[in-house]
Amino acid sequence: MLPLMVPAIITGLIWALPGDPASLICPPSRCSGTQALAERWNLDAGPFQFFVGWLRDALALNFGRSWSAFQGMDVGNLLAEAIPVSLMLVGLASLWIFTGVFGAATGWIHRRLDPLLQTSGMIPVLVLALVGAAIVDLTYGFGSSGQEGQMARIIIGSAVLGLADGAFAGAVAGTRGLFSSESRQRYVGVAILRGERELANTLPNVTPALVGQLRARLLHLLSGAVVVEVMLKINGIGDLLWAGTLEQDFGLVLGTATLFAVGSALLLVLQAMCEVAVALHVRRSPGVQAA
Amino acid sequence: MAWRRTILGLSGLAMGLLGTGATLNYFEEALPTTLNPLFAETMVDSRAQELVFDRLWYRDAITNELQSRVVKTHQVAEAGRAIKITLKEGITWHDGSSMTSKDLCFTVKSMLNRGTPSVVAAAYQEFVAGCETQGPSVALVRFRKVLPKPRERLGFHILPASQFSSTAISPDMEFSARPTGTGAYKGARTRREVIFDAQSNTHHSPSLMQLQLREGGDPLLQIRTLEGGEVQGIVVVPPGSRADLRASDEVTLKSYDLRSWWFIAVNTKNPALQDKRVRQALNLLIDRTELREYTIGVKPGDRNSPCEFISGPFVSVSPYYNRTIPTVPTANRAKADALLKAAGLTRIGGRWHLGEQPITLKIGMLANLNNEATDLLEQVGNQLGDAGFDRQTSKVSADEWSQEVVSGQSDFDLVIGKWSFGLVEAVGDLFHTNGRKNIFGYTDAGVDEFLNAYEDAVTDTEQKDAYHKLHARLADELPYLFLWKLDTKSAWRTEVRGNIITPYFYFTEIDSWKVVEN
Amino acid sequence: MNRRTWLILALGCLGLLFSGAWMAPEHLSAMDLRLSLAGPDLVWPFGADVKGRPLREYALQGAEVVALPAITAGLVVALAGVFGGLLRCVGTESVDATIQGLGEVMGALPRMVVVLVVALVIPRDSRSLMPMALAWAVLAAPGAMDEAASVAERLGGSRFVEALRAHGYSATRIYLVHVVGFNLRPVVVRQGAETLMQVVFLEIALSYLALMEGRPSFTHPDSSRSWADLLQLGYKSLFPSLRYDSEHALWLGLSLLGLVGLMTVSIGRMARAR
Amino acid sequence: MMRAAWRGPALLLGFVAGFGGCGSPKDVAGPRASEAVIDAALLAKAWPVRLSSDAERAPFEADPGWTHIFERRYPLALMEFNRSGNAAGRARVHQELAAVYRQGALIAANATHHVYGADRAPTDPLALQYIVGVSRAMRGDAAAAQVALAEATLVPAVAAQAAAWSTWLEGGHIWPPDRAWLEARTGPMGPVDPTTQPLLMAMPHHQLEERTAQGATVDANDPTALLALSEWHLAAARKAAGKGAADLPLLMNTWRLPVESAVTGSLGAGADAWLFGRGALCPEDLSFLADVDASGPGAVSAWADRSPLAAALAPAWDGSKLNHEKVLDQSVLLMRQAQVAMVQATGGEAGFHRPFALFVRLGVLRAGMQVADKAGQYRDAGILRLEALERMEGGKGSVQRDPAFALSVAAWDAGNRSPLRPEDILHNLVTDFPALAAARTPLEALHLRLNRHAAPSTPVH
Repeated sequence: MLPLMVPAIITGLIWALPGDPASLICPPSRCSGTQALAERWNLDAGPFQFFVGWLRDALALNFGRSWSAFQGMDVGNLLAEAIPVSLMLVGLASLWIFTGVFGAATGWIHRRLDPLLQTSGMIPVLVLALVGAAIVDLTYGFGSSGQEGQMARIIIGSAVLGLADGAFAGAVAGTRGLFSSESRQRYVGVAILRGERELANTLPNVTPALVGQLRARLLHLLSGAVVVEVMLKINGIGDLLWAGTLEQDFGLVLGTATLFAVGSALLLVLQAMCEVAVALHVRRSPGVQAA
Repeated sequence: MAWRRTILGLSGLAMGLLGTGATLNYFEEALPTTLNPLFAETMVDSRAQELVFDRLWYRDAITNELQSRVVKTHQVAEAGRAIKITLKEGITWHDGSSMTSKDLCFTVKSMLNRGTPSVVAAAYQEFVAGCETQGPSVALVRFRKVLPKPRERLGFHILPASQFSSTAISPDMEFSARPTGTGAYKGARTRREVIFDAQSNTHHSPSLMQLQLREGGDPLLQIRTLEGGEVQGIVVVPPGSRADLRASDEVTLKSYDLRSWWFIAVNTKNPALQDKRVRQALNLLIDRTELREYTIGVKPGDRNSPCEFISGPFVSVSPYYNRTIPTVPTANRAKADALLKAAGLTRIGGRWHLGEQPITLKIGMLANLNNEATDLLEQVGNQLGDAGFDRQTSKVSADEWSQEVVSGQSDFDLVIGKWSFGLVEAVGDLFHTNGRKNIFGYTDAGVDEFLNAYEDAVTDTEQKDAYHKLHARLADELPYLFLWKLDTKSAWRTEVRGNIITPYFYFTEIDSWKVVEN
Repeated sequence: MNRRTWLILALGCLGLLFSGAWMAPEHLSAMDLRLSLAGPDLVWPFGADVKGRPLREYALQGAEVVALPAITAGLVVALAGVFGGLLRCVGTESVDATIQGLGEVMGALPRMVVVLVVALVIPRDSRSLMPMALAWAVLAAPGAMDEAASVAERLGGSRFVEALRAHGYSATRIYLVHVVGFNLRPVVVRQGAETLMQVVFLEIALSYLALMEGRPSFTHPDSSRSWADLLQLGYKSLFPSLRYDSEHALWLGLSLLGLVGLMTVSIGRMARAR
Repeated sequence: MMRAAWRGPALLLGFVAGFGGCGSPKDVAGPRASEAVIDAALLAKAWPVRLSSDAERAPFEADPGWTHIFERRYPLALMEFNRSGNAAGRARVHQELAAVYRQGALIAANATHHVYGADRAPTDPLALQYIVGVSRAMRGDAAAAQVALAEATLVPAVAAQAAAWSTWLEGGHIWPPDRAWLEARTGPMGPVDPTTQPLLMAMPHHQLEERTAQGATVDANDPTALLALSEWHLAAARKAAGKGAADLPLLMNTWRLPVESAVTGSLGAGADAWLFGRGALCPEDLSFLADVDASGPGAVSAWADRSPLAAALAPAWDGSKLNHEKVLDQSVLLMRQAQVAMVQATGGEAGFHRPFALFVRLGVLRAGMQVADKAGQYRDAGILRLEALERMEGGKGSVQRDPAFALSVAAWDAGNRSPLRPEDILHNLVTDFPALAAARTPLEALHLRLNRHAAPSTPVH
């Protein structure tokens, strides 16, 4: 439902705002009349027709054009350029999460480090992003918005996203908590007495909770990506959404916000699929080799 | 035509492979809002569009000769009510197709089409009647009246018919971001920059392979980036940074002839500001000398100050400027107080009141002006605050400026801004009751009368007289508090050669620009 | 350090923040170009900005901008946490499910964008951090409720309440003293303190963005300054190539952030379980 | 910068305060070691290099009048020279003022020719043809001048003046007309006394009615007044200079009206008083520039071994064409070479080195401009002309500003029907030279007329 609700709410917003929506596309100081614009954009026949029209086009992957922020540019193209960037940013940042999960599950990250991780995790993403932005701007100067600068921004941004707001620390603590509580279960002790490995026994049972946690953390990264992209001027979806909102470019906001909604919906679906897969796996009650 | 296009394409490719050209990076005040010349709204737009399109006729930046890169011959026809234009052959659009008379007539018809909501086009609709093609390279442009010098009036950019489905052109088309022109460069707007790639053509031979336009941001960072050589130019250098650059051997400051003046527009619909005596008092409460020193860094008595006070809507060198109207360089609190009292305002506890209500002025300023005059908004607020007015100050973003302020929909009481002009200094749009850029919907029969007199004048002296009277009227009525004109300077590194800057349009002579190693 | 020391630290930081907010001038002092970027030795105690105005006023105005909204947001989140914990103790599964669903939706929304929408909806004249802080708190609330609920769960949830009832404790004492006071307190107070800090940093980030993009401030009138102005003025001093002697502004900005961090930690430690 | 200048006496402080005004050490961009553009011995003849030695500079530092000359504050300079009785100084002041007003006359002539001649409108007052006639005469088109003057003789208000000019032109006299004759046209300016300034004619000289129903009033000023002023100052300069008066035709050669013929020759003794603070670096440079005017661009090769400016231009001249971009490079390189030479001469950097060296750069640019003009490279000459103007405004306070040159650029622009830049130049100078308001009137009229026919445009932000 989310992917449908979001554009519907935004459409409502367009009509809720004061003034003629078409004048957002071309203000009176530049345009001597906006009737033709209103007709072309379905803005002349009320919110429902506009919403239906937009949805029909969106299903055909036609997201229309930017109204003001990047006037005339195809929103589909903007999204196509932004998606890989955001994926790279969130992907690189999620490596920190996975490392945390893996390190905590296998015990590679020692418990003694937890206080340190907790404290470092308190640093908000905003602060790290500010520092990162200053470093990139002053290191790359004019080139900071070129390809090289963008790559530097993505790498620094992913580190910021992965470490700040307790993303990494949370992953470690959360995973450790799950495993330790599961390890206290009687069957685990019995299994260990039978010479079986602890992880092989606990993993199938904690996986659903672990996947749930992971989804929440990825969602957190996705949401945090907006801050990082905006502060570090990374050409991702979050930055597009920010620019669109800032300039009331609903042509752009509709596309990007819907994409965000689709992203979080997809994560839910993924989680469900993982849980089903684990359930099937457990039902097959895999044999465990005796030592 | 095909073989010619092939040759041109190959030569363009060769230029790229041989790397004969260089890339020029420069900082602009902002990114252009559009690359479609019909919807230019800022000077940044005009400068960027000059790279992508050819104007039908233009003036040489050095000799001021009226020239055209696209017109082969012309002939006044129909007893001065039309001009027959023969276009040069072999000129191609950036997509490789040939420019023909069809394109010229398409441009004219687009400007005349009411479905094209362009303020720029509206100015041409007043004297252009139509266009008729007479063969692939001949077009007859008709006028509504006899024009003594038709070529000088036809300075519009030519648009490609093939890029549009109808003559109704709107600003939201892809053309605004990735236009096709016949200019020296093909422009493409991206999220954080505009890239201009050189286009080999029969009438353009640019030396620079690519131009990269980016938003400047913090002036200090711009200056240091320029000194560091990471960028070759800054189009507008704030006065405060000029001394540093002037002393540098690596950078050259260049004059950019642009007639810009700064103002504080007054909301005459505000009950407290309706009375012109209150506006006159505000005018006397603004200490321009102090403002100029604190925000632009001009010390009193500086010789050759880049900033000169004005008393009306023209720069002081303009023939339209009425020199009998004095400027108000310093504040006169006593006279201002007398005016405010005469207007019925009362001072209670040091604050001015209208009836029982204390007066609070909402003051706005176009945010990017802060780069040229740092803290101007705050300093104006301080001066009015010291004089006994409560105030709320707020910067205005560029989009809010376009959406609300210029279109007369803002709720400010005072708005600080800047207008820029070229040779033509028509101010009707700013002050006429029906003006398109009448910030607070100001209306005054006397002002309208003088503006109409300017439009209806038979001779240029009558036009001048009308504007002199308008100046006097506005200096008395004060819908604007006129501040100053501020010279514009660009800074380019010395390795950039042949960089002739055309007044107002800037990049008209871009073909001669090149980058060489010092 | 014992909890008393943390309490004193927390109260001290809060006292500084609020007294700063209370003393903040409505407008900055007049410019004095002779004191441009003067250090603390010339303009006591923190030095001056590029126009010779004391940075002390920046610090005070910044405190005024964040103090009340940040504390309010913290309280809202703490109360939400209490509510979540109590609900778990009451043991109403339908409400639990609703809160979880709410959490899902809130989590899916990019916080910064929601905050920005709120910022844009507010009329220019009533521009303040408070609505954004409340929006931030609402977005953070489900997480706090969830965490508090899991604490209550570990406590035994409704079984724990039943047990205490069996001991003859009154409902008020069970819920307010035992559940909230003894068990939920550490987590909800920490959550509240963290939100307080996040709101301060949210303000700094939004103001910094507005400064960088030459836009009007989202969080306060343009006549007053935020702590972001101090950072923006000061960070240039980190780079010698800029030849900009504003390190005193940077130090002041960072010290203020440190103060907020210390306040958060000390509030959290002050409320930790025995 | 102030520290650097400290070594020098008051005059240098004057220079620095005047040209720099930036007040921080980094404002003195130190000289860069660069390859020699011209022979060092040749450059040693240039006044900026010679006068970098304290001993050579002493006479100029002794009289504050020279500080004002350097800053082109003529009334103050004249006052100081009167106080010190410095005749050479007084002669210099009057010679430069003569150049200023001659260029002012040329601006008026060019603008008037275009607005009321070429772009004449049927509604223009007929009496304006008198001004057009005088303007055309100054521009060197006697025949066209006579046509306009003939029309003007039909208007009583200007008939006598028009007839007088017409008769003088018919007489085949050598330009310029005699000062007394000019004063008879414009009114008395007082006896020629080098210690004083002339009386000015009230403006506007004429107020004429347009031939329309409304009959708007057109202000018109007679360029004759500016030519008369120039001649008065020239006479004062002759009187003050004594034997040095023989140098005046050569010094005025650059500033002559198109109708006046070029002169050649060389400066006599005491040339420094004429050259100090000028783009011509030594007497040979003046002779070279005069030779360019008289015999054409080939003079570059002929003078390359004697004139520093010719030597600097030689690499840019291929015998038929001047490479203007090379000239731009040479101007910078020679300036740097001069700075290095000055450091060697004084044993260290001083605040006055850069403003002195800027004259070297201006000299090369202006000489290049003159050569390009003579070589028929009108546009290239324009590029060099505008570059020289731009560089002249170098330091804050513009001590390098040379009003006569700035006005010559304005006159050139007016000749090109371009009013914006000339308006700015005149606006900056008219407070120092009130009589130049006479040139402003036709320039503004040209602006109004061009504006009326220009492509429409709207205000933008």
